[in-house]
Amino acid sequence: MSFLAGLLLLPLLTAGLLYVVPDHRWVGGIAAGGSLATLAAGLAVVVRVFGGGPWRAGFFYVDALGAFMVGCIVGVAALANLYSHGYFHRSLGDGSLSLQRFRGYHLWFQVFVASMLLVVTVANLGVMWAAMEATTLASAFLVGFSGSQGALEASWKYIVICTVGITLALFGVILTYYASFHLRGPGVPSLDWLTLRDEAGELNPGLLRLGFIFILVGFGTKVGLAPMHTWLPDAHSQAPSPVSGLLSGVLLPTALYGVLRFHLLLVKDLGPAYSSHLLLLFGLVSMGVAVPFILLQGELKRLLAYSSLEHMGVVTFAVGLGTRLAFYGAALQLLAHALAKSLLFFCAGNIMEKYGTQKLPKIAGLVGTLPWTGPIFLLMVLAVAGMPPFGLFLSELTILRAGFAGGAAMVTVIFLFLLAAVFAGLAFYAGRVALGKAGSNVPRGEPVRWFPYLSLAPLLALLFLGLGIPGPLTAGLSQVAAVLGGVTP
Amino acid sequence: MVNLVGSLSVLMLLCALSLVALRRYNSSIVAVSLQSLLLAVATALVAHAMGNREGYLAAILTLAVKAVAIPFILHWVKGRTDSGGGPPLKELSPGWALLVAGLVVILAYQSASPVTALGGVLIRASFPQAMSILLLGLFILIVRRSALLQIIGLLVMENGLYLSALTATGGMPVVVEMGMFLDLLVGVLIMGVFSSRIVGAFRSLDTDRLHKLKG
Amino acid sequence: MFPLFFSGRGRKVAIFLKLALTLLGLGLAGNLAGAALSCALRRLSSLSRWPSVAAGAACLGYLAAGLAVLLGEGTHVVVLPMFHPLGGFSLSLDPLAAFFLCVIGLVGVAASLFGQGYLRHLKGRDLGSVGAWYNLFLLSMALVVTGANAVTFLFFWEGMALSSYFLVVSKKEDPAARQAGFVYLVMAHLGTACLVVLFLWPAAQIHSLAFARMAILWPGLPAGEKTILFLLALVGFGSKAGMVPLHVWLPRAHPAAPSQVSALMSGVMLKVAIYGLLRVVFTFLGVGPVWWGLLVLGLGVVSALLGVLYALMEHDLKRLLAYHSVENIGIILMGVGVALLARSLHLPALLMIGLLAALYHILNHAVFKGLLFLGSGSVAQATGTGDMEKMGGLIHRMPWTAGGFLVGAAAISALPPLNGFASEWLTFQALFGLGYHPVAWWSGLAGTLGVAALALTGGLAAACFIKAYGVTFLALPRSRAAEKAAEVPRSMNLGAGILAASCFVLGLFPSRVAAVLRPAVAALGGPHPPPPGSFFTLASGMGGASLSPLLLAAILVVLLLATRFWSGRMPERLSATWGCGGTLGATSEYNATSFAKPFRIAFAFLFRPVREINSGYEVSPFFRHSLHYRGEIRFLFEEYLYEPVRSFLLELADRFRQVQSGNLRTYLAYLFLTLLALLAVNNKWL
Amino acid sequence: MALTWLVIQTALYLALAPLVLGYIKKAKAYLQGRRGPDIRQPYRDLVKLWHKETVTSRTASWITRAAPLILFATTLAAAVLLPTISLASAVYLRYGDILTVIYLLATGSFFLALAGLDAGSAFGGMGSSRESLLAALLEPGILLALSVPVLTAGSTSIRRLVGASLSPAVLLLPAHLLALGAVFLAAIAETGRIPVDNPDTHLELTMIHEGMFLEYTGRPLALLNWAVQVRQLLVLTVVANLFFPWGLALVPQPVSLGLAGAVYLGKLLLLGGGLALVESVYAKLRLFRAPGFLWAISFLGLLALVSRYLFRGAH
Repeated sequence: MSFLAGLLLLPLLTAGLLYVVPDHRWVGGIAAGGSLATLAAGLAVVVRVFGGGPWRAGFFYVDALGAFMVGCIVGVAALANLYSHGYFHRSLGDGSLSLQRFRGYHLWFQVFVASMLLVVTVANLGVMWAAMEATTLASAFLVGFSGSQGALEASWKYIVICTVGITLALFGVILTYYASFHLRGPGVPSLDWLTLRDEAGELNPGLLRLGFIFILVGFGTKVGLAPMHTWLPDAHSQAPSPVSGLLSGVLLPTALYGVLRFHLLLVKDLGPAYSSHLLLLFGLVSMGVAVPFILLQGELKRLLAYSSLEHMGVVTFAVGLGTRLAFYGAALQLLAHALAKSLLFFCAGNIMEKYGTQKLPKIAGLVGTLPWTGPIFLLMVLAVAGMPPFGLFLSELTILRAGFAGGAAMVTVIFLFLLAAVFAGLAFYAGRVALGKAGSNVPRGEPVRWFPYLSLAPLLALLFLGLGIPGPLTAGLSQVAAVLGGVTP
Repeated sequence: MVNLVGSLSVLMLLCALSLVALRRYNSSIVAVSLQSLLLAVATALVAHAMGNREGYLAAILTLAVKAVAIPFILHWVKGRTDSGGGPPLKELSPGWALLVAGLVVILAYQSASPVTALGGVLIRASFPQAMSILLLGLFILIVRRSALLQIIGLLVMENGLYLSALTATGGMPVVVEMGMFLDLLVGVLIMGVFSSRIVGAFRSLDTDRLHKLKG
Repeated sequence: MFPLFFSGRGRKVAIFLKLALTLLGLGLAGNLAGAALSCALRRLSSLSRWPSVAAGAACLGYLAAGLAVLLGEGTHVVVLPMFHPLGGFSLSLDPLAAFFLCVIGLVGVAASLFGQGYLRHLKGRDLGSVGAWYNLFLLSMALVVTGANAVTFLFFWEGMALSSYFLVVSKKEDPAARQAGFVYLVMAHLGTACLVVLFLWPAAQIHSLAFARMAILWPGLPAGEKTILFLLALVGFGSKAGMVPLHVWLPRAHPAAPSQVSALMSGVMLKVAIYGLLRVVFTFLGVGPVWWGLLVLGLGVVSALLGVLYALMEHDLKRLLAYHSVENIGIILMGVGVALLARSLHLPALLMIGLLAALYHILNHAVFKGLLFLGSGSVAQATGTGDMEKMGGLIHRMPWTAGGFLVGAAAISALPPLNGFASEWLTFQALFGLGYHPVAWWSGLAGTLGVAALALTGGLAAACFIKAYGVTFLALPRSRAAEKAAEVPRSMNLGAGILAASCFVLGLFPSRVAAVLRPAVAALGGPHPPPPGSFFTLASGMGGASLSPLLLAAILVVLLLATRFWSGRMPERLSATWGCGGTLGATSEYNATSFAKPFRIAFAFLFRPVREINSGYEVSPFFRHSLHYRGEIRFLFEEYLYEPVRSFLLELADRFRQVQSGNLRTYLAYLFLTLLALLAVNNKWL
Repeated sequence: MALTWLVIQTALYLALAPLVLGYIKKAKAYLQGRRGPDIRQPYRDLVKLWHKETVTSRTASWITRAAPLILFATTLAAAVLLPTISLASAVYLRYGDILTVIYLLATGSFFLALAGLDAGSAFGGMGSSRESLLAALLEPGILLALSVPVLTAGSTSIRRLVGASLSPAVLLLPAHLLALGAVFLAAIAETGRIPVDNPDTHLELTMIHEGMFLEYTGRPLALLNWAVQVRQLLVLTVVANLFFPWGLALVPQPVSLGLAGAVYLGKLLLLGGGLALVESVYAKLRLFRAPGFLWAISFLGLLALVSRYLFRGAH
């Protein structure tokens, strides 16, 4: 209990410290320290759970899936936090960003991380719902941080659409609760995950089915499943790049985590047919909706956002396939997505800093002007499009293998076709942006000098995921797949 | 008692329907606070019937947060943004809106059948209304262009939700309810802040002016 | 050649396999070292030769490993550790893989040698990244052909596309290169998508991704399924091989890369695709219906003819060579098609001849096309352009390059006694064989029509290389750059020299080559007895026809020497070329456009040429002060297939993009409607 | 023995080739009502050129100097693979292959066309370009026409081809006759005669083949002309001995050899007369009509093939 609570408290404490800190110049240091401490604590949780099985501690319950999410969240959060310093370096320097506001940024940042951690560690699905709503509220300020009209518009859409979605999801939670209530009578009904999971087989199917519709539409909004995805490109494109990375890399998967918990209940109660088919459908629709926007796109971060939409579609599809291999692929995809996409958004931050715009037609010759970011960007875009030697190639191949093995050949062929279409769009823009001739007003050099060192960690990790996944990690991912397969240890 | 809660829920549904048709800020705020008030009463009634002390707390919280605090915040935001005047925005006409709302209500009644089929009298009497209110709240959000009225739509949704939880299970676990209230309050506050920023940036509460981000 | 290897099995084979694997491992390590080196040496251009050296050493390893297996005849499987539910990377070095490893190695050695000198003078490219991707490119090709399961194969197949993509776009400020790279990458990826289905779909039934299991279990699949798999293989590998109509990327991408990479892409990478096709169709799918072979044969004919015809219209040296790759892939596919037909019709002798023809031509094309691309690289370096219309007279300034290119041009035109002739002769024999064996009138007609198509292709190819050689190397220089051109460094010519020598060796000793190819043919299901023929001669399977290039060469040499001796050396007087009384300059020469014009008119039904002449005059049309001429041809597939599809898809995408309208309430309506729809379905309304 | 035959055969070709040209010219003149040059005139021309000074273009490279030698050597090499009067020649017995013959001729043409471009003269380039077009378009026709005997014999080996055509049943097959027609037309085109090309013209804009010779003088020109004459004889020999191999000496005995020589000469007389007749009756085609003629040869060959497959009698 205490350790898990500590994991949550660390970012909150950091936020509190930031709030009371007398000298605003310490903000950066405190934030970075807090994030690194959270990273360490999070990794400790991951090691503990992967090594010793699910961890039940009072209010909290962390199984392999939860620990996996914790690992992703703390990892990407630490990277994003460190990158924030580089990202805001210039605006802090020239006074366009006050230290006061910088403090506000970090404060919300920590609250945001804490709320996401709460989502994936808490045992009670009702609280999980509340935490999910809290992630929206905390990140709304981060999305609108720049204060521009675009940012305002994006954050308003973000907050309204996601709040509506989450509100609908609550209805699903209530129905689930009612199902438990109906089973057990008043007094002992529960939203506790373990209790629900154990009694899942006996819950009323009609209720769960109706509830899942609301959960899927509700949390699905937050995942960015089409056609509820509409906030996603706006928010990702207008948020500061570190926040975009965080949103794309871990917030969407965190929301998906919410869907998956309920999906597991349904699978146990109703068999795989119902919710799995819905997930397959929404996965494919999300990928399909992303395609035209990736093929024709005018803005850098919107392009990346649609790619995230597509990735969420891939993962949803994989979960919908419902086999262990597919779950493994989904987990690998989530991990690689978190690394690659956050790195890409950081690159996008550098690019926007360099070119002063995110309009794709105005960006060219990255490889020449940004000697490190440019090549990394090109490679990473191709990586998220599914090129080896990076992890996403293997994860997508695994999912495809599972798709064909699961007998869903036609659906898998559609899936493959959509992947290829997305690939075409991403490859086109990657080439156009990275190659070509930059304007003479763009000097050569990296805006964030230590970015190469920061990017090395996710880059190498991705490479390892593609070339050969280390044994312990394979074991961990298999555990995640086992949880998704409904295996109770 | 059950009949009373049922009647209250019908009244709440009527509030929601009137909100579908109403466009004025003041009358809308009044309608939503009335709905919240009815909800608080219903909460207290259910708590009484179930002998549930926490239920009274929830009723008081509902009254304080939804019927008092939030309408107050909305008034405050409206005052700050001061865009009550001016020609009304072009929206779906009340007649059409009500027609669609009627269809939505029918769908909600039908969809609630898995729940009503299982539950007792209370559920049968009020759960369909709760679900209708939830969906109507969303419909209000779609029909209204003003940011302020959209917040009200969200409130209607919340009320529908709360009513459904109340009638189905006599309320959610305390920790969840606390979370819900907190989220709601913070949410409305944040939305209020954003509304005033929107007015500052776009000189209007009309959210249709937020259309720069496309494609 | 080495009877030792055929007699002593057992221990010797094992030793050779070990040797082969060691060499292969050394080769791979060399590539990795090269890649690492070039990353490390990004800034130090003076050291830029070392990645090429590492690559060359690696390729020697490939070549040696391949030869060792081909001579020792054995298969060995290595499993590399990779923890993944799909299974690890695993490699297998069977004779078929070994043959392709030889091809990679041979051309790779020459290209790397050439690259040492060439890279240093490359402008507008980042040498470090070129070196790194070059090494990774070689590495992936070697691992594709040795890959023993679908994961390994697909991984490195895509790796091959990725690394070559980076080489294609290495001239990063050139928009044409970028566009070429994009088209290439997308076509490659579409092909890979087909391959993914190809390998993964049946895996659902046979529960394995290992090639060895596929070879055992695929033949048992239902016929309909096998047909789909065959078509998938054809499209998937065909798109990489540059088979018409999937060839559109090829003439764009190959010229954009540095020349030694073009040599590898054209000479080797396309063959890796053919490797995949052979592997899947011959060893996995089992005997198929007759129309498979007819389809492949037909595609081969179309590829060969269209490839050479478009090459004739091309005036950029490297694009011309790229189109010739399409042509030669067509010739290879003809051999493959005959082999497929022969297998379906149960004609083992013909099967062997078809396979032998295809494999032999694969090797030969790799060698002479590599040589030609290296030559074009030397020319491009010396003149700074790839446009033939700006060249001329280079034979005087670059004698070695000109000599090498002439050997390549003669070989690709199938002139005896060079290697191109030997494999085309075999292909002719295969096609005649199909015509001869009385299975049905249509198979016979298909074979003889193939003969006619191959003959036409050969004639046109010769014409095209007369144009290419004549305009580039002969007559007067057509630009200042061509006037100032100078011979390239020795290491570059040495690289080309290796391939030129190979053209002779492979051409003069066809029976030896056939003997070395025997295990590879056997691996593809060809009959086991060695191909007929004695030391000197290569015999066809059909009748008594045989070919003895060595004897022919001897006769030719004797005749040449005799004629030379007999005609003696008369006093020779040098004079200006006759110019009807005037003096001739470079502008009055025949150039590539004028050379190709009769062909353009004769094949106007295909080219549908567009001609536009704008003349500016003031007083009378007889006194012009300016004349602007533009003549171009229209490309059938680009215009009627790719462009309409592309614009249709983009139009569709553009329409669809309006759903993201920017209006919040619309967005909420999507959400609402989704919810309502799901509810309605749940109510069983819908 | 083999070497002896090789030398005899070579000598025969070299000696006979100019005579055939002279004969055709004479026959043509006769048909056109002219007296025409003496039948020995080609020999005199060769001798004359042989003793003339060699003038070479300054622009030219070693290609120009090598081309006559290569053309001469490849043509002779191809020629010795074909039987003239006896089937006993060791070379064609074992390795003589019709594809080799065709590609050896192509090798010569290849270098000749390069030489045409070498001097930088527009006429040479024009000749090269047109000649390569016609040569390329002729290839499928030749091979389709030759396919009929090849498929009958089941081999591309010349010995087998001759052997298969010796069977009297073959001659009357429609396929064989159609193929013969195609091969005869191909021979007209291959020897550069009307209606495809005019061997007698030196008018710049109409010449094809002669354009490539324009820069040559003296001994190289003599070699080139001689090679072209040998090639003409070779083509006629293909028609004569592949399609009507009767009369060939099967065993090298003096009597049968003499008889074979007489038959061979008779066949050449007949074919040469045919060429002269065609040349007298028809007018030269415009260059861009020539492809149509060549396609027609391919079509005829195709027809021959189809009829072979449909009426397979001899198989």
